[in-house]
Amino acid sequence: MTVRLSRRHVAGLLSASTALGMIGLPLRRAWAAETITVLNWQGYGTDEKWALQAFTKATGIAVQHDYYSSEPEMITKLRTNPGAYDVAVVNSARTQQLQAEDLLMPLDLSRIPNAVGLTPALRDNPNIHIDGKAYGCAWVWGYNAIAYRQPGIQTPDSYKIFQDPAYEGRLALLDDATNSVAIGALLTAQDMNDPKDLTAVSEQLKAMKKNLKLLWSSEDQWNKGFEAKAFDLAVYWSGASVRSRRTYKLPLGFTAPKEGAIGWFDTLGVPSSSTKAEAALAFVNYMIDPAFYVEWATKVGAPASANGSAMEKLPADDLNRTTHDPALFKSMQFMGPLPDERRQAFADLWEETKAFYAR
Amino acid sequence: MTHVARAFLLGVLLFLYAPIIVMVAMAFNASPLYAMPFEFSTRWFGALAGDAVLIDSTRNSLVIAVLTAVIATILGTAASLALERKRFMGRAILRILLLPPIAIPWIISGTAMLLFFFWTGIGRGFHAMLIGHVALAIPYVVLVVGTGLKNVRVDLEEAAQSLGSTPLHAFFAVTLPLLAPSIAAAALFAFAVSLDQFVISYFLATPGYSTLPVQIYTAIRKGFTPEINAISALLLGFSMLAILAFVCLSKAGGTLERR
Amino acid sequence: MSAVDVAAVVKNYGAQKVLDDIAIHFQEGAFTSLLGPSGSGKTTLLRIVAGFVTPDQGVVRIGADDVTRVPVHARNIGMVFQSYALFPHMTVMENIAFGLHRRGVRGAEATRRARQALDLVQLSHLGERRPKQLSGGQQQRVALARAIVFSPSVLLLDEPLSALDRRLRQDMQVELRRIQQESGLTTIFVTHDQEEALTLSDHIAILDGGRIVQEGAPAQIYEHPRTRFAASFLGDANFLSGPTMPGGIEIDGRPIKVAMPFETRGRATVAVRPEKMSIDGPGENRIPAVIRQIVYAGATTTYLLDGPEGLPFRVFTQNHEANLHPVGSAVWLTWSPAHTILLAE
Amino acid sequence: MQGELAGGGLRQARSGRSLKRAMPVWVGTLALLLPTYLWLTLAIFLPLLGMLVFSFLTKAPFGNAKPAFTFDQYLAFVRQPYLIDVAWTSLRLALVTTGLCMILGLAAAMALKQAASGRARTILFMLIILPFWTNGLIRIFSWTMVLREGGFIDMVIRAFWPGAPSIGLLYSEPAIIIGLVHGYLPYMILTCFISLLAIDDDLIDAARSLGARNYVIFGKIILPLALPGLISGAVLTFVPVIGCFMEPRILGGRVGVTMGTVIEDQFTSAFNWPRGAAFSFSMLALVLVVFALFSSVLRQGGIAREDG
Repeated sequence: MTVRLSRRHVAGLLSASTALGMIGLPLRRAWAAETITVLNWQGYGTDEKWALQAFTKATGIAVQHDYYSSEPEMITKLRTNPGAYDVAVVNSARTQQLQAEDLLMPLDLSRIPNAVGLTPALRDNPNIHIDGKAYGCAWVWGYNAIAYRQPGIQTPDSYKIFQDPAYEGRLALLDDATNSVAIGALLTAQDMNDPKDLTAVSEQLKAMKKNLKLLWSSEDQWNKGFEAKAFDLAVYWSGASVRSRRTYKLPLGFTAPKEGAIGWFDTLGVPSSSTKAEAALAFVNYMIDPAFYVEWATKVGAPASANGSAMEKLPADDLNRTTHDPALFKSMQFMGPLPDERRQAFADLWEETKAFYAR
Repeated sequence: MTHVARAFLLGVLLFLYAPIIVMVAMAFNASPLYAMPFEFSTRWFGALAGDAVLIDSTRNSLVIAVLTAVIATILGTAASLALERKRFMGRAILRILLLPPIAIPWIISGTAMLLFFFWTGIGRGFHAMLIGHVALAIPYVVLVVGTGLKNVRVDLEEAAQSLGSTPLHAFFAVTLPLLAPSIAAAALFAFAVSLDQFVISYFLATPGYSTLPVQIYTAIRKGFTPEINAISALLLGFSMLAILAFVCLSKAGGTLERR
Repeated sequence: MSAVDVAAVVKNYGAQKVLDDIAIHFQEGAFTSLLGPSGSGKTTLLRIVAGFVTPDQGVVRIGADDVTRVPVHARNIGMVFQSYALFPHMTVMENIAFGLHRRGVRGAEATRRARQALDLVQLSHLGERRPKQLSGGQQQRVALARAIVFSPSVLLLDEPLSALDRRLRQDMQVELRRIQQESGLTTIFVTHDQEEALTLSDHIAILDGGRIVQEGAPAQIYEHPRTRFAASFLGDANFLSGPTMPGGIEIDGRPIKVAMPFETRGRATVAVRPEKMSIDGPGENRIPAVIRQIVYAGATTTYLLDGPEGLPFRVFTQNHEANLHPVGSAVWLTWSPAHTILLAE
Repeated sequence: MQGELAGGGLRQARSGRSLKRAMPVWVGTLALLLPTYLWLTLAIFLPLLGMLVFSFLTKAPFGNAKPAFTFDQYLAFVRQPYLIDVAWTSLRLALVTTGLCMILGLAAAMALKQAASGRARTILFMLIILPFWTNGLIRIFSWTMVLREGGFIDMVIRAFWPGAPSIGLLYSEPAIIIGLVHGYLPYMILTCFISLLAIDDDLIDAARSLGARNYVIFGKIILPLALPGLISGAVLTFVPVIGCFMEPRILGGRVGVTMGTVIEDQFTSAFNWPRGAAFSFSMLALVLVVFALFSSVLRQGGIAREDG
């Protein structure tokens, strides 16, 4: 245990106390001419302070945030707060559902200058195109695959390793029905968005019981668990794996197995009830700007940008860039929209599997 | 016997404070992932000083918690008086009706409130959170004050009335002083319930207005830095100082004795 | 100090009739006991006078005022509770001064009067104590002082002696009577203890099943109980029932004469107090009996006897001389027709 | 409260002459109850009523959804029998947690009463509440630090016994229970303590002087007086614990599957509000059934006490 006390430490302590002491005082907030509200996960790119300052400086538009912690919650907030949001970060798998409820407005991508650089596989993805109109601007993408402790574990080439008795009690799975079903589907060579044989999926997942140590649901939990050596093998998000390796120096490897990674991409959508569409589009444009992206990716750590030209601005050996190799697009399936019945079937399957794990 | 009692009490306090000690220790640990070995650092306090959102939301939490404690304690004490002291039809049902606020998982109540407040135009924000928090705290107050009321004999109030007190005066002159420890405990509970509440607050928070637990809850996704430990440790420290000051300066030392 | 009148009072709790058409006059300055078993309605009646219970029908008057709908605090009553109900967070003096303060008497005047009350109950030295630090008897006195210090119109006592042990209780009875007589307060006293009622009261009302079965001076009720209940609740009694005949009733073919006039029709019951009977003594009424058990108690002896058809008898005798009849001996029970009380069935 | 008082003025009491009429009792009762129940109606009952309606629908009535009336959501327990296991886990957790809290809480309250008095007691009392004022989520996360392999407990043990095997409680049912007991114990200590305040120390001394043994004193004096506190504490523990979800999720790892987490999943990931609501109301029913079973005990002074 090393204890180093410097003047900086003391100053930090003092300033924090002072700040807390002043809690009674109202904090001044500078209001710009126009303020837009963004609905997003917390700490997910759009709320980087330095970026917002730059954006406000450039456009005169101020940005405030509201957060969600699950996709249904995002949908609920959009429904129950018409007019409150101007930009929403929407998983492309949800776009059709939102469009069906008239919660999103179609975007004219030609009015977003930076959209020209977007990777076509994402920009024109059927997830976000309905009747020839784009209901969102592809923003970032990533994939879920296998993270493993290094050194010690050879680069796994298959999800089968999750069932390998050598890793008893060393596995962490993502507590998410769609992702888990996808793994089961990929293991049984099925379409991960529409597996016909759910029994086989369930069997594959249940075979991981002996290895399973915990179900994680947040990056924080993952990092702290990995740091504490609670598990050695896990499903993980590609972007988070970059942060874990780069920011927290966690000794992990990350690989897409031969069955394929589970791809996803998030879009920036404009709620149909927004009255500040112009400002919203300006913000969307800024969010896919290569300059912003490079700073976000290198300073903070980000998922891969949907803007291919932004990715190319990263150094060739950049961890984020190597992790999000465009070659993956060839083999990777993206999570697609799910009809309610199928979503429920997935949820039931996962719930039953979890109950099996708990027994 | 007293030695055994003291030792046991010490054990209970150790149990209650084990995670608190860890929490405070991690506020001073350099690692953002609570990593060992421990490396002393005040960086999180420094980071906290520059985090207006976190400080702002902490202030909001305290304001809501104090208001919740005051309102819930007044309402709950009144209801508890009626439920304990009056006989009327449907009393058992009214008691049972106190259970849903604590029995229904927060996520359901939160969603339900969000929808209902949306439909009725109550909306979200400070006032909506306050409505929600008070409702959740009321059952705690009613139960705790009710427990205390069982120890304050009815005939004391009757005696006061027979001596010329109106029911209100009898309450303030006799029942209230005897009930003070229970009411204080109930207020502390209500305060804690509000300070702990993240799900409902989360649903009812507006873009510009959130509370500390909401910040923590949303931060969990990405990774909550020990800044949160730092502010919690500071709050804890201030509470301890406040309590010490309160106990030393006031005659409150006697309140738990009077009976 | 005022008289209290209760007229045509009815109180029901749901289907249960607690008080049924009660009418009673509490005389100014008198000590009246409400005597009855638990559930007889005596406490409810007291609480109606106090104002804690509102009657369903009927009127309560204190002095000239109709107080039926007047809240407790506006009635100017003094009340001593069964548990004393002393305020634990106040000193003895504060307890006593409470009622004075409620009447706007404060400062030196309040202190003076509270001291006076404390002197009256002979606890002058304990004014600064807390109730918890007092013995049961002392608490009882404080409760009494607290109830009378502001000269209430009426003093209500709800079984105040029941929590005391026997010795203390007898002392307190004397004390209570003394203080009541000194203060001259109209006093209503609820008790289930017949001896207490007899000792203390100017007037007794016996309640049973929500009705007043008999009221009057203690001696008058004792000597002339009207019902079997009154006779057995206040004192002991031997009961005989049989067909009526001119001048009395018939038991086992023997005439039992009754001094008071009555109608000769059907069957009737009479009561005889155990101390009015004698064994093999003089007396116009005679019944053969066999001694079953003897309870010797120094000054008195109680004989338990079996009469005709196994009828049980109880006889008290003063031990003037030591000639005890042995168990098993056949004797004559004798008594005067004047002591034969005809009961209303 | 106001209504009851307006009935009689002080001046009248003093003069004793011009007498005012008393308010009917029900006015006062109503005035005491109305604010609380109106508040609860607005914040809880009406919103939950909406949820109750949802629970009989095939899907939440939003957007283009065309919900139909159905009992299906309540039949999930029949259709998905594994839910019975899950419900049993929740019930077991709640019972064990409540039981442990009752034992520890009553003991701690007695110890608090015995070990200290005056100011010291007040300080101790506040120290017991204080951990409560830190956020529950942080407390739970801190427990992971305490319980994990090589965590706080292991460190303490190894300080005395180097090379001791790890306790490694994290991600197990005991870990969930430790977290839950920690979260709810202060309620129990407080409610028990409030009840015990009524006990005169003289009473215990008196009983002891009469030759009563400790267990007799406990059974005849302490327990009956502490019962209202124990019951209130048990309600405040059992009822929320049966629906808990954060503790199982964070401390339970693989075994942390409870009705609380299932309901949360229905809301946050499956987006099946009707089913989530149906599960919640089923759970509320379970709570009420448990209450009915214990009502003979509760009648002596708990929340479910009957009239009369």
